Amino acid sequence: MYMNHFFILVIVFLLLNIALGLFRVWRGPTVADRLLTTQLFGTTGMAILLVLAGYLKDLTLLNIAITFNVLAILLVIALVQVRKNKKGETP
Amino acid sequence: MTITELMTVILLVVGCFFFLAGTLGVLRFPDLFSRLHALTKADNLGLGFIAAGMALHIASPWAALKIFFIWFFTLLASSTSCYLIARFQRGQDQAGKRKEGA
Amino acid sequence: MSVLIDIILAILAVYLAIQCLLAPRLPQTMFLFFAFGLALALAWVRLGAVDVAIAEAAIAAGFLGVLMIDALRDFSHALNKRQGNPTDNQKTLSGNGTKLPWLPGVALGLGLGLFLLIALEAIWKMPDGGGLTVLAGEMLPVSGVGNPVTAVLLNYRGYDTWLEIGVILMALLAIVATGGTEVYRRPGMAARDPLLRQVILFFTPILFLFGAFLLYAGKAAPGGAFQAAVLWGAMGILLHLGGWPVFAVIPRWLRQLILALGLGAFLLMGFLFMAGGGALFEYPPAHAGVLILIVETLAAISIAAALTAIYTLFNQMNEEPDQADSTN
Amino acid sequence: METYQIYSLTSAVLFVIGLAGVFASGHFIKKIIATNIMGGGVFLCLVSFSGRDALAFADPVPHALVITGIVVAVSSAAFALSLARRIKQLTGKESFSNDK
Repeated sequence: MYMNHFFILVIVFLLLNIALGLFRVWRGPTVADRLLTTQLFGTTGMAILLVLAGYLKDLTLLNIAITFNVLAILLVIALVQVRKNKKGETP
Repeated sequence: MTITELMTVILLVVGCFFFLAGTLGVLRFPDLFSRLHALTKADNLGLGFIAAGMALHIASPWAALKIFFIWFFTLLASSTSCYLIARFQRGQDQAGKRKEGA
Repeated sequence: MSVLIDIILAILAVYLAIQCLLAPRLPQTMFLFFAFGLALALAWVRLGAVDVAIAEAAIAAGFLGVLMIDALRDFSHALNKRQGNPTDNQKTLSGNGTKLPWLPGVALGLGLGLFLLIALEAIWKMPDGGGLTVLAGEMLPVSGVGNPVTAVLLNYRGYDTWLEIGVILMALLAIVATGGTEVYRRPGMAARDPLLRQVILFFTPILFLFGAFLLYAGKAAPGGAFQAAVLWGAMGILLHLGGWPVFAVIPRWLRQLILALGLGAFLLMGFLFMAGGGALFEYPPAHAGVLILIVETLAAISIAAALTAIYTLFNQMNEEPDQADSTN
Repeated sequence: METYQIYSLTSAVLFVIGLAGVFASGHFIKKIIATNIMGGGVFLCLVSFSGRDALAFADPVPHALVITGIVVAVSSAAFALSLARRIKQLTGKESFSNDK
């Protein structure tokens, strides 16, 4: 019983962490800064999903965590490569 | 409170601490490269602690294996994306400088 | 006490949506929108809709995100060095032609406020019951799969899913019509970064395996054709970005065959059932499981190909003509 | 308060925010994003009501509808993005304003 309360506290803490990290999307001077925060969301979201998997006793949530992970790196590679295409165009 | 639960609580609290450290680093550090350092190191360590705690709590070997792979892929993905973002930013900075010089 | 999570998540989603629309710069808007997608994915988990959460994270945050990042090339003044117009750099989005005159502004505000009140009241007074849960549960043993969502998607309402594959294909055709030629070029610029190449080579089989796992797990647990298709499509996108463009390599007829495979196989199977005396998409209960798996696999291959083609077309859209000489 | 009540009330708010964004912003990509936020509100409403009856599993029909809806929304958003890029390429415009 108290374990469940503890898990909820952890999830709330991580959610507040995300809310704090939002500042960087707002302020971040470069595009890379903003992308960084999406990365933060990905990692923290995965942690939330792991804790939720323990709290709800539902192991299928781990699949969503893997999806989050894969898509975070896809976004990074897309940004970097698109920029590179552009750079190759104006030598 | 059994010993397993105690271990889970300790691991989760330590993980939360690293997440807080990562977020504070992202908020407070002066430039992108130090922010990258804070984010990709502290957060993955935090995720590792939380993953260990949850693997202990769920206590099934299949789930523990899956959680380990999740953590492993995240380490791989985020170290690579750290490198890529840093390289990208350096390229941008150099392009900006070249433009100013010309 | 677990309601605390829901309240914070709901506030976060609303805050993200508002900030996303008020943000003054384009990259800000986009990344806040991705964050909004991830917050929604967590909300689906809280509501017990794990299938929807995977679909949201994969399609709405991932695939649309990649497309939007690609569109950033044309739109953002911060990223776009092609027109180095210094006055454009300071131009913000919200101040750009969106200064509403006060009368329409007040009218819009009043109308939206009224609409919000009516919607909230309608939701609050929504009568209980009336769902199809019991019916779906009763028919689950003859549907051939164990996951009720997959049963609805591929068995009870198969024609929905069939037409959905058609919608994706239509989107691809429309994008071909508006933007690009339907020529898939080799990108002149392959990934010269050795680490990037290695990571792409490492992640491609993982994406394939995980997609196949989701496809097979969709029979009994959350997952299914669409989620698998997006992961396989992500594989194609990664390969394209790494300098191995799949669509420039395979011949044209094979490409068209792959794109039409899902739609065609679905329809063919439906007609065969009709010839056997049933309705369209009425699977014989004895073989329903195997047939659904085959249809799902073909549909997933087709959707993945369509998503890769959409991204490829996006990626070579609006390129300078001097880069276009690297045709195959 | 139950979980589904919170999310169903949130869905109305999200829909109205998206609607306001569609009306008030002129930039193409912002309009596309606002439409997607509206769609998110609708999906949230559908799914939140499916979990209302405490049975063995939640009502699968809205879930399937929402998965279909997400895919269709993303397809149309991709088409809208390509149209927007084409307009930008041909006319140089980024928004629906007259003064460019």
